[in-house]
Amino acid sequence: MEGLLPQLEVVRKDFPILERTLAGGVPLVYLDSANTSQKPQCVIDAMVDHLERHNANVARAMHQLGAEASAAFEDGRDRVASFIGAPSRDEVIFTKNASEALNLVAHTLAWATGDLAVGEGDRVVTTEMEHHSNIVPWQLLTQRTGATLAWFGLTDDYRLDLSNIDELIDERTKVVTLTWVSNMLGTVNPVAAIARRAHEVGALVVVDASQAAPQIPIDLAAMDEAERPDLMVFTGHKVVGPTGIGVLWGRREVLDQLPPFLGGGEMIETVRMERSTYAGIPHKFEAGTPPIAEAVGLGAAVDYLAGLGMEAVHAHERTITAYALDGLATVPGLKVLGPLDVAERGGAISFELDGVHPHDVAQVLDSRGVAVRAGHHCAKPAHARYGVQSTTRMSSYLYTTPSEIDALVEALEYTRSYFKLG
Amino acid sequence: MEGLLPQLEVVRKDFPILERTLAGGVPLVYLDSANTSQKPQCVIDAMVDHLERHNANVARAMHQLGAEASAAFEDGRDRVASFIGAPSRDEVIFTKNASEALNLVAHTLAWATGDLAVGEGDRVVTTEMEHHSNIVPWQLLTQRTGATLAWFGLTDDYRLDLSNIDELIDERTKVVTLTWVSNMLGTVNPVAAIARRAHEVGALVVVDASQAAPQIPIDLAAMDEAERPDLMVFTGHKVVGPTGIGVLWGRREVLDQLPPFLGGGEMIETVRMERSTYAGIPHKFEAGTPPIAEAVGLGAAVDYLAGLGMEAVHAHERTITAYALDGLATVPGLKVLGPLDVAERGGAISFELDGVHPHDVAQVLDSRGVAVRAGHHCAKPAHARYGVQSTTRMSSYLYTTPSEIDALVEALEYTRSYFKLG
Amino acid sequence: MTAQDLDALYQEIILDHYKNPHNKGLREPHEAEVHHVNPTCGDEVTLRVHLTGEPGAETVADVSYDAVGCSISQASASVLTDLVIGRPVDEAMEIHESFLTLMQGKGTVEPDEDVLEDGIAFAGVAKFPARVKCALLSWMAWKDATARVIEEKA
Amino acid sequence: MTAQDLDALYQEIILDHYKNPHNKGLREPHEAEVHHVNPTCGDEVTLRVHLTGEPGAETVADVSYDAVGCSISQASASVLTDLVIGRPVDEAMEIHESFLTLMQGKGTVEPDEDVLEDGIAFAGVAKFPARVKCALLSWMAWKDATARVIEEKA
Ligand SMILES: Cc1ncc(COP(=O)(O)O)c(C=O)c1O
Ligand SMILES: Cc1ncc(COP(=O)(O)O)c(C=O)c1O
Repeated sequence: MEGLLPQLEVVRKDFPILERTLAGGVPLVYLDSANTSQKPQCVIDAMVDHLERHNANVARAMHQLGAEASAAFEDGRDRVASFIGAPSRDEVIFTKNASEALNLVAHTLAWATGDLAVGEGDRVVTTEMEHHSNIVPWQLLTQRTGATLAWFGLTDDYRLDLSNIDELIDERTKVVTLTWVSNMLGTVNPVAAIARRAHEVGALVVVDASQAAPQIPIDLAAMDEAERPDLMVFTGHKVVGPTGIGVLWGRREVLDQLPPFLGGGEMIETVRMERSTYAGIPHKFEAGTPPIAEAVGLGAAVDYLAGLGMEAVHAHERTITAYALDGLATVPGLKVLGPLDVAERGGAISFELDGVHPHDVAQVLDSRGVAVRAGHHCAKPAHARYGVQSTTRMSSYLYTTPSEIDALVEALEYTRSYFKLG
Repeated sequence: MEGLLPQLEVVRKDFPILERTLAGGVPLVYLDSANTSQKPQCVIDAMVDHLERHNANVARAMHQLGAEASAAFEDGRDRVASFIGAPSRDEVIFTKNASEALNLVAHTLAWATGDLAVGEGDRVVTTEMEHHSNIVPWQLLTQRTGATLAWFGLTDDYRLDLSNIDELIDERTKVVTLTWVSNMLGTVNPVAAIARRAHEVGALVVVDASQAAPQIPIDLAAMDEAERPDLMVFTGHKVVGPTGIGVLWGRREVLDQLPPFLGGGEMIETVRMERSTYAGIPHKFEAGTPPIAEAVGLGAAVDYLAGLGMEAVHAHERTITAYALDGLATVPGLKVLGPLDVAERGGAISFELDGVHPHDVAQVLDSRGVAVRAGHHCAKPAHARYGVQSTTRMSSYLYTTPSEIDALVEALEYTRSYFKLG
Repeated sequence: MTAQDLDALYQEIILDHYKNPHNKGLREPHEAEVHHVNPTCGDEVTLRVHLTGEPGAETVADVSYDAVGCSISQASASVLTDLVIGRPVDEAMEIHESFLTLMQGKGTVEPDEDVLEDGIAFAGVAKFPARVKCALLSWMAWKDATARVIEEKA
Repeated sequence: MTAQDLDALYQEIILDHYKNPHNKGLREPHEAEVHHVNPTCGDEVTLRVHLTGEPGAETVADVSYDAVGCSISQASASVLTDLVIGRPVDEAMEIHESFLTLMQGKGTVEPDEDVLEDGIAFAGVAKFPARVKCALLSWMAWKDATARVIEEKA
C-alpha cells in the first residue's frame, strides 16, 4: 500500500506492547492512540537508564549525578524545541500534561495586569469541538473574572462554523483558543486563518495541538508571524512519550508578561518572607521538581518521531485513515461523525453503529482484541451538537497496519451479528 | 552498629545506581537524598512492566489494557492511602509534585466561597523555615486576595519561635501551614500542638510532609482529630518513587468544599458550553491524563518502604544521623546549623566550613564521589535568619552506610587541606 | 476477554431487558427526581421515586426512569424496577445491598436468585470493572432519590 | 570529576584572586548599579559601572562590586575588573564575548591569553556546567550595567 511507513513491520518491533496477547490468546489490535499512544523501547530504555544511572535532582545539584541529570533534562527541552521548531528553547515549558498547560494560560490571564489581563467585558472565544480541557479552564477564567465566554459553533458537515467570525472576534476579544485537530471529529481546523483574524484585533491565540503534534509536522519558526499561535500546548503521552509531562510553548514576550502560576522552588530569583522575585522563562513556570525522567523520555520520544520523519508519519496516518474510512463504509448501519476527506482530517474516527450502544460495540470489539474508545471522548458539547450521547472511536498511529483495520471491520461485522442485527 | 536497617548491604543491592562509579573510577557516595532519593529496582521494574505491557489511558478506556491501566493506577492510590493511613482512599489526590499540591490548596482558597474563603483582612501563617514551595504560593494568595501573610520566626537554637503563637493564631487566622521536618535545619516541628491551637480558632492546617514522609511513620487515621492536619502534601521522588508525581491528602469535607483547581478531562461530571459540573474527589482535582506510570511507580515505592517497615527506616535514619553528627563534630571549623539532638531532627544536616564556600566544599567532595548539596536548598529565608547565604548539606537515607559517613568526613578533611586551611 | 466471557456478560436476560425495558418512561406521582451521570462515558439516567406509607415503614409504590446508555445500564434499570416496586423500602434496600455486593465482588460473589431474580444475570458484569459503573448507575440513582424522599418527610 | 579535573578547575590564579580580590568594594562615581543573583545557589553580586567619554566612544573608567559567592564567582569578578577597567567599551565588550565563548565551549575552546590574560585560568570551569554560571555572574552583571548606562545616555 502506497504511503505507509517504510518497514512498518520493523517499526512495530520497536513497540514491545504490540506483541501482547489478551485474554483467550487474542493478539492486541490497538486502535486507541488518540487516547494515548504506545511507547517504543528507546523511550522506556532512556527512562530506565536515567533512573538506574543518572538520577538526581536538577538545577540545584553541584555533583556529577546532578550535572548529568540537569543536562539530560535540559536536553529533553532542546529536543522538544526542535520538534516543534520553537524560535527559542527557553519558550518551551514543561507541565504535567496538556490540560495543565491550558490551565496555566487561563489562570495567569486571570491574574495578569496590563494588555493581557482578561476582565469584565472582555471576551474569550473557544469552539464547540474542543476537548473539555480546552473548555473548562476558560469557563473558570470567565466566571471568575466577569469576562464572557463565546464559541464557534459547528456546521452540519463537521467543520467550524466561521460565518459569525467577525462578531466573535472583535475588539472585545482578548483570547481565541482552538484545537488544531479535533479528537472526536478528526477535523483539521484553519488555525492560520483564524489566528490572522484574531491578531488583527490584538487577541491572543492559543492552539491546542494535543492531536496535531503526534501527526502533523510543526515548524513554528517557519510560520508567518501573523498566523503563528502565541501559545501552543501538547501532551507527552500522545507523542509516544511518557505520562506525567506536557508542553506549553509560548512567544517569549507573552510568557514574560504573564505572572507566575505555581510558586515554589526553581521558579524564583530571590525569596524573602515579605516578597519574592521570579526567574526568567522557562523556569518561572516550572515550580518544584520537574518531571525529570519524563523529560528524558519525551526527548527520546520526539527524537524517535523525528527519526521516522514527521512527513512520513503524517503520510502513514493519512493512508491508514483513508483505508479505515473505506472499510467502515462497508459496515451496514455505520455512520462516521466527521469529514470523510482524509486531506481535511486527522486519524481519530468516531462513529455510530445503528442498534448497538458504543459501550457494547467496544466490549464486543475488545473480546476480539480490538481496543477502541467508547463514550464522549471528553468532548460532550460536540456530541450534543450532533445529537448523540456517545460514539465509538478508532484511532490509528504510526504503528497501525492495514490488517489491523481489517480486524476492526471484521469485528464490527461480528458485533452486528452478536446483537442480531440484519 | 545498633539501629541500622537489618541486611543493609542486601538493601543496597536493590538500588542499581549505588553501584555506579564516577569520573576517575571513584564509587558514588550519595548524600543528597533530601533533594531526591534513589530508586529501587522494583520501582523501575513496575514502571517498565506497565509501559511495556499495560499502557493505556485510565478511566476512559473500555478495553482490557484500559482496565489494567486503570486498576494499576487506582491501586497506586490505595497503596499511598495505606502508606499514610488516610481515613479514605478518595482523599488521596495525585499532583505533579509537592509544590503543585501546595499551590492547589493556595489557589483554590483564593477562589473558595463560604467558610474557607481567604480574603481581605484574613491572615495566613507560615514559618521562616519553610521550603520556597510553602512560602511563594501563600505570598501569591495573600497578594492576590488582600489577605496578610505572617510567619513564625526561628529561635537561635533552630526551632520555631512559638512565643507569639497567640498573636499569630487568632480569629483572623484562616490557614496555618508548616513543614513537619525542615529540609535545611532538620528540625522536627511540633505539628500536633500547633494544629491543636489552629483548630481552636477554626483555622485550616496544612502540613508539608515532603521531608517527613520519607523518614517518619505516618498514620493519619490514628491521629487525634484536633491534632490532625486538614491537608498534607508530599512528593513521590523523595520516597524512592519517580518524578512527575506528588500527593495531596485532604480531609473529605475540606476537599469537597474547595472549588476545582485545574479544569479539563476527568474532573468533570458534565460539560455544556455554558457551564460544567464537577466530579467528586479525588477526580475533581485531577484534570487531564494523570501521571499513570508514575502512580504505578509510587505505589511500588511506598510498598517497598512499608516492606522494610517505616519504624526500621526511621531508626536507621536516626542512627546514621547521630553517627554523622559525631563525625562532623571532629572536623575543625565545621558548624552545623540545626538541632544536634537526633531525637529532635530529621536526616538533613546543613553546615558551614570556615574558610571554604559551600560550592567549593561540594566541588571538592564531588571529586571524591561524595554527592552533597550546596546553596540555599530552597530555604533562603531560613539562611537569611542565620546570617548565611548558603550552606553545604548532607542528607542520608535508608541505603546510607556508616562508611559513607566516614567517606564524607575524610573528604571534608581533604577539602580543608586542599584549600590550605590549618 | 474471550468469547465465553462475552456471553457471560451479555446474558440473554440482559439482552431481553435491553430490547424490552420494563417500567421505562417518567411517571407521576413522585416525591423525588434525580439525575445521575457516569462521567467516564456519559451514560445518564433521570429517575423518579414514589413512596407510600408511614414514616419508617414506607413502601416503594413506583419507580420510573428515562435513560440513555448501554445495554448493561438499560437492562439494569429495568431489573431494578422489577425488583423494588411494591416492596417495603427496607426490603428494597437489602436487595440494593445484595446487588452492590455482587457488583463489587470482582466475580467472586455467588448471587442469590431468591433475592436478585433476573439480577443474577449481572454476575458476569462484576468481572468487568469498566462496566460495573454501568450496572450500578440506576441503582445508585434509586438509592439517592429514595433517601431524599425519606429525609424530606422526616 | 578526578583530582586532576579539580586542579584544572581551581587553578592557582583563581585561588589567588579569590584570596586577594582586585577592585572589590563599591565606589563612586557610577552611572549604573545592578544586582544579579544566581537563583540556583544564591550567589549575589552588586556591581557598579562608571563610563566616561562621548556617546559611541565610551571608556570603562571604573567597575566596582560587592559579592558573596564561591571562589569561582569571586575570582571571576576580580579578573573581570582587571580586564575591562580603562578600556574602551567596544574592546571590553569583545573581551566579554571571548570570555562567554570560552565558558560556553564545554571545554573545547582554546582561550587566547593575549585577550583574556588571567581569564584563561577559567578554561577548566567550562567543563563544569554547574559552575559556568558562577564564573559568568559578574560578567553578565557588568554587561547589563554597561548597557544601561549607554541606553540612558542615548
Ligand atoms: C520541605 C519541602 N517542601 C517542598 C518541597 C518541594 O518538593 P517538589 O520539588 O517535589 O515539589 C521540598 C523538596 O524539594 C521540600 O524539601
Ligand atoms: C484535543 C485534546 N486536547 C487536550 C487533551 C488533554 O490532554 P491531557 O489529558 O494529556 O492533559 C487531549 C487528550 O486527552 C486532546 O485530545
